[in-house]
Amino acid sequence: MSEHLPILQVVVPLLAGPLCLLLRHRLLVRGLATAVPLACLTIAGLLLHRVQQVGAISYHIGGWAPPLGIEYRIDLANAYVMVIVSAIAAVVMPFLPGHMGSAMVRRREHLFYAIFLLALAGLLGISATGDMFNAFVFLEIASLASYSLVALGRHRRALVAAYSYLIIGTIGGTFFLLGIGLMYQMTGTLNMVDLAHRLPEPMSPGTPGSRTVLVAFAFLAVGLSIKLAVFPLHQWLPRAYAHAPSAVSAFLAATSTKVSYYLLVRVVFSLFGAAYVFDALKLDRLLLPLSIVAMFAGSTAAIFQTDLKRLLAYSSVAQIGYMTLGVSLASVTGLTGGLVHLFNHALMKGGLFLAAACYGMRLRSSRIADLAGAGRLMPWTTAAFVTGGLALIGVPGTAGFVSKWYLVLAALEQGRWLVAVLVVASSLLAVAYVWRVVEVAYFADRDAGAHPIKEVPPLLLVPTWILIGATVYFGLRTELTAGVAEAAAGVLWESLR
Amino acid sequence: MSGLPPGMILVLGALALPLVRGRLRQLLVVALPVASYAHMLALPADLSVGAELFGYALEPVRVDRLSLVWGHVFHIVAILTAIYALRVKGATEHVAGLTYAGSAIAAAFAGDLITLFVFWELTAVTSVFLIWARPGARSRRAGLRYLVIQVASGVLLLAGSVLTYLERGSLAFDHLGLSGPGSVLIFLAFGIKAAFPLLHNWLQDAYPEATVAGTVFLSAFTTKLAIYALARAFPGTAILIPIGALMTLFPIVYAVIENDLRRVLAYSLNNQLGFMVVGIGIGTELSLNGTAAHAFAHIIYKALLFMAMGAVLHRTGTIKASALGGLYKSMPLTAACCIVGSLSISGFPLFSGFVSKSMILSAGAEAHMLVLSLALLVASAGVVDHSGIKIPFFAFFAHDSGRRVEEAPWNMLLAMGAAAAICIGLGVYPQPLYDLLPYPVSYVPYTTAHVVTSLELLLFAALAFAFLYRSGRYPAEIESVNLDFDWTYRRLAPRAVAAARRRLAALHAAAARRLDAARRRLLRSLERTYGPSGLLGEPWPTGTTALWAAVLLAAYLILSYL
Amino acid sequence: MDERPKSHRLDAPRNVARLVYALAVACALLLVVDVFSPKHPHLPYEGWEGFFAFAGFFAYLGIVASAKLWRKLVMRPPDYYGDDDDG
Amino acid sequence: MSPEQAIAAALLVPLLGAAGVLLCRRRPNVREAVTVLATLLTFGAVASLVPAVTAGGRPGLELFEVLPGLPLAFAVEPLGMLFALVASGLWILTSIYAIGYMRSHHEGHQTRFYACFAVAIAAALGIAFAANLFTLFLFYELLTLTTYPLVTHHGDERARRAGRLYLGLLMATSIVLLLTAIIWTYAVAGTLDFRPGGILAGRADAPLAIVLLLLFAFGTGKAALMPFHRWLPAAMVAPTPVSALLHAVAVVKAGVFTVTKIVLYVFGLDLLRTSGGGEILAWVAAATLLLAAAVATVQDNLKRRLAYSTISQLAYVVLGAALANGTAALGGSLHVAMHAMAKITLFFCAGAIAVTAHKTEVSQLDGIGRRMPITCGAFFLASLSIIGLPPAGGTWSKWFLVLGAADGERWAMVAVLLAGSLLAIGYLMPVVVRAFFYPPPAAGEGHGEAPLLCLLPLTLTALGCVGQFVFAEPLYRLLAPIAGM
Repeated sequence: MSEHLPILQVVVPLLAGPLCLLLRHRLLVRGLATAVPLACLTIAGLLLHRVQQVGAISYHIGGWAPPLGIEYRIDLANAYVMVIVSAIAAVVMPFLPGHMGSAMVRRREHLFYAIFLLALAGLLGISATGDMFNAFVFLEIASLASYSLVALGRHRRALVAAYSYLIIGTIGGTFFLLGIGLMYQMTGTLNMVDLAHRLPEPMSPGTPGSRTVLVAFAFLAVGLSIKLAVFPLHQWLPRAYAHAPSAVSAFLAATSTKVSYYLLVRVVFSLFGAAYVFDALKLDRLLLPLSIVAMFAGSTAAIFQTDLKRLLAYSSVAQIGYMTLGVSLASVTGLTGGLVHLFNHALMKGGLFLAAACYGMRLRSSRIADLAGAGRLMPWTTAAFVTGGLALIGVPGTAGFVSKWYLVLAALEQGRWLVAVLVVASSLLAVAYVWRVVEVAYFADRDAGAHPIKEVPPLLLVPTWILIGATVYFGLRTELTAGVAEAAAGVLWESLR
Repeated sequence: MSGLPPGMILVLGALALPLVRGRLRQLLVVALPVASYAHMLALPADLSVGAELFGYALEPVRVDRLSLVWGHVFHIVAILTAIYALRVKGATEHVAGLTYAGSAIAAAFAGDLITLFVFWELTAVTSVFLIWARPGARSRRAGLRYLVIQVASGVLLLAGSVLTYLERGSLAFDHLGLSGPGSVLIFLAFGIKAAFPLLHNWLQDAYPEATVAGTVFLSAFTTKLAIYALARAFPGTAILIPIGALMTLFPIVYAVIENDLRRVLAYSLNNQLGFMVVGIGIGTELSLNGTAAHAFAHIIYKALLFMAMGAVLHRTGTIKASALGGLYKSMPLTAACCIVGSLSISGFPLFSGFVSKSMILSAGAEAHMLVLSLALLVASAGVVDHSGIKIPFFAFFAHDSGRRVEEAPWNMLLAMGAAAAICIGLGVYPQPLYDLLPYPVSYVPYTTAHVVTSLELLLFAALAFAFLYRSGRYPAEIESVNLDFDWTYRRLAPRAVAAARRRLAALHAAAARRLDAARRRLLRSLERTYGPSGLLGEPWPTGTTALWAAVLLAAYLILSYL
Repeated sequence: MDERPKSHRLDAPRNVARLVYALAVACALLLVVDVFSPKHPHLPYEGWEGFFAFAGFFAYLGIVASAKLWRKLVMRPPDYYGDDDDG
Repeated sequence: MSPEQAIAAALLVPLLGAAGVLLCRRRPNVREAVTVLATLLTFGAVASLVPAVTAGGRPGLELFEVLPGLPLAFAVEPLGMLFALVASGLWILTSIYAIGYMRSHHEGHQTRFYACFAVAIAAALGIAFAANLFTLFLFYELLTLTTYPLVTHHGDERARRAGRLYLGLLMATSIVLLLTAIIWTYAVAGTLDFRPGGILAGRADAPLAIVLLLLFAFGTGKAALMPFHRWLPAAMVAPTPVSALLHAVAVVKAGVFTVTKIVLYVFGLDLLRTSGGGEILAWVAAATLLLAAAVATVQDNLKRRLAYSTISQLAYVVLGAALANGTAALGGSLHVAMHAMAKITLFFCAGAIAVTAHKTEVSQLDGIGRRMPITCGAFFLASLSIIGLPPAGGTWSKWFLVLGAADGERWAMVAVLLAGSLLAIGYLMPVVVRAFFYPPPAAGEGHGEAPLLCLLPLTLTALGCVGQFVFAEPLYRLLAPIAGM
């Protein structure tokens, strides 16, 4: 059994999705949808444990050896990502029942769960696979499912958001596919390990294929940048996250960009190799300034938002900037920072969106101004939001601090003190947007005429606080985050060479 | 008990005064200085009490002949002043006066610089309440100025002590001499309290603004403590001679034209300090003895004069020469005591000033200091004017102001009478005083020549006064302010600071306005760009993102070709 | 309280004048004594007859004269420093 | 109780106290009892460490590694011992005072107040005992956050504005400057442990040392070096016990403590001296000292005046550290204790006046000393300590500061220190004069002395100022090792 874990990781949610359609019964569907992410989490945990013990696992689907067959290849980096993705899915699950989305969703819950599980399967598939085309397929599964999830938002504008997300996401997918195609043309393989072995030949300057490889990389990079919402390709994100059901926003914010990030890192470091990407392609020349601009522009935009979910969405744009900064610093420390932030940001943004979901449930609004009085009336939710906000700021003792520590350390190691200062300075903007919310929640009085609100039930508080608690826990104990991330960064840096 | 610095009984005991009332308090007020005096008398001669603090070897109590002179007179005047102040209502003045006296006494027995500094500052902190205790804005402001200057002296002493410690590795308070930056700072610290020229104005500024009894307390301790400190640390320092000579001279001019009689006395006090400073500067045994003796005599007769003026103020409510006159009719005993004080300060034979001041003059003459001796001669003539004649004449005689008041209360009379008795007693029989002095005394004050020349000086000066006054040439008493060096810090500096502040405030306001406007502009423009409907705050159309994707792709390619 | 003011001896100008005359006489006597008294001068002027009388008289005049001059320079109205207000 | 347990107890008891306060929120008397009990236990735990530390021991407690080579660890050395004593000792009195004040003033949100207060003390003790910069930073930020609700206690627009400034300045400086400096130090030195003699010595050249020193000094916004001082006067909108916490017990003391600790144990006095960084920092501190004191003299609002006074006095401590010799550092450290005692008294008095007579401006205090003689007398004694006059503790810290400055032949700094004393007279004594010697307003006012629960703590702290003068030797003994004496 245990040798089939890699495929089970993907197959379980993939099959559970359609199963929901068949079951239809609300309770059964709910039970299944709750169980599957937990199962995925268990599998991912076991995988991570195995990988830590024995190193990378290669699983050949159907027994066909690569490069002919499809290989699932689990190493520290993707085991780590899968743990995050399935953990978030498990935690978000209690939020998904009907009360989140439109009336249609409430009537047809099983459809919702089916799509959700498909999205989960897609995300896990991208992480697990060792085959580029397979990755593309899962990327599209995940994306299509995401578009539908976004479309389920309460307002009609959700449809527009989903549509725009669809268009842009498809452009990204197409770029990605073009990149794969070009690579296949040059090397005749789609297997990642194989690609890594065969690419150096056409990559070397002067050979006829060198330009094609360049173009292939450019397509891959831009395509993934779109999926990852790298500034200025981030525009789908605020709209999608703002209009999707809050729990979906939480799930997507915590997982989908993370997986794209993983894929980018995999392409950059495993396929092409740091030396090539940074020396020949000079990825950092473009990505570094873009990351920094993202940090500032995203945070600044967040400050001026009047809608809580859009605020969080713009904050995500900025936080993605930190992650890509980690890549573009082109060092193990930097990559560690990026990966740690991947994990930490998943926790905090997931937690924050869940808090926003709690607010949304009671306030029936996500306008910041409507949060007046929430500090007193919904103390636990607000406390969760504040703690998550502190993590975003990077206050020591929270996970955000750990990420920032590595990023700044990486910058200083390379003597880029200006970058270091910019990183810390940008987190001040986070103070500003977090505190805008805190002030309203704690100091503004709720309008006399507004409908009464009270704290959300524990069923929702517990998952929120699991994520928020985790941001604090992983702010103090970092073996599981920074430790694994450092090892994963090492693996990525060295692997497949 | 011998470990307790002399004077501490006063300091600690006085703190209990607010707790008791009425007779008991009055009893305590007098009993405390008496007990403290008894304590001091019981101390063995040449006592030295050591202590260690922060690793420094300190000597909180050092009894020797020099400190004992001050110990005696400080205690005597404390007792007299306590009696004088007996009927003052409220505890403030009593507490302040007695703690002040106690601090000054303890300072006189300090054997190291830290102890000296502590008590030096304590005299400042305690005495300022004697000024503040008098109602009115003038007193409050004068008190604040006084405190600042006194503490300035203290911090200079602190800095000087630190430097001295670094230079010598010792904190002993002994002969220092002007030997380095540390001792210069200490010299300046002492100089402030001793009212050296240009450092003197706090004295004339503050003393006249204190309460009736407060001025008496003040006149006795602060400046004389400074004289003690100078005598201890800087005997024979030549620069003191011109400083002292100047001090004897310039206050005279102010004393002549000053209308506030207590301020006249303050100038006169300054002039008397000059004699003592000169004595220290000459530095011979005779001159130092003279300084000690003069300090002793001076404390008593100056207290007496201030008591008399205080009694006048107490009864009439004013102390302006222009508003007084003819009081001998209603306050004859006070007038008599005042005249005793005046004769003493003028150095009239058979009064205490004669037997002490002449020692300093003789020391100057023996050292053949011609210019100095002439200066002191002129100064002595000046003393005749302001303290010998002006004080009693304008208060008690001159033209009758028509005021008819009661004689001073019994406790004031008792204190003044006792002080006057001491003045006369020492003048007639100076031996007990001479026995106290630090060095053996072979000086004989009463020689024919000495008596004759002194009388000549005094009587002819008085004759000159009579001539001037009767011919109407004596400066009239005019209510006025006479500019002195305090103008620099009461008028010049505040005006300059106020002007600078106005300028700065205007600049600051302008800068704040501009900054605020800039901040608003920035926020507005940021909001325009990043707000929910701004370029970067509102999702772009899909096409734009596609365009950007193309741009980025191109950028990657171009970069990699470069 | 007295109904009518008591008369005092110094109220009469004649008595005051007498006092001044007495002072002048005393001064004259002193000068006489001075001539006959022994001197042990440390400084030259200490040996001069009547020097102290001269010095006392003229030093006094000098002081008063200079004070009058000085007063022209430094005298200001009594509220010059403007601190008589009680605030 | 072993030293490890004592350290743990000192950190945990306030937190448990905070939890207890929250649990007992419905019953104010029990709640306050919990607070007072926590204060006493905490102080007991802290005080139990004193003999060991005075004897030269350095008890420690290591919890776990947060980042590689960066454990959450505590170690008690003299400087931290002193700060912990000050914070936990004054917490007792502040709590008693707060009970009197908050009740007389009918303040709201008292549960939040006591809970945050307790956590703030835990944070302060964490700072005091931190064994490395990382741990210190953690608690430093915690302190900022837990005091924020205290500053904004009233929740109105003024309080919110002050809170924004408070949080903004402290966060901005600590994140941008302090954190950068910490990580940079880690990158250079490879460790963040506090070690006698410093960890940068020999690893950082002069320009880098100067840059780092300035980052540290300005980054410690709680030390209120100009131009990062504005939060302090703004935070005056908070209730008086909070001001006491900010100014005396924890916050600003944490700031100057941090600076001193960094100077001593990260840079080392030698590096500070040889790099020239100390010289620059000394001038910054000197400018702050004089400017803030000058500004204080023209403030009419009593608490604002005291706030600027605090800024000025903090600069004494920073100056002591910047002078880069043991004596001055000792003086600066001593000043932490002396100023704490004096400033808390002053704030207690200001609060007592506010709560009893409802007066906040200096110009309203005419003759108030006749009605509130004990309060105003305490104010006078504390003023003496701030000015540095006997018989109050401030005398000794000034002595060592001047001695240190003179030892380094920094005459300008000697002059600055002395001028600071005179300026302190200028802003404190007029209050005393007004209270005692101005005629009271014609209309009689029906108040007497402050409530007993306010009066008692301020009397004790005022006597404490005198006690620090008379019994300064033990403090000196405790601190002497840091000066190498």
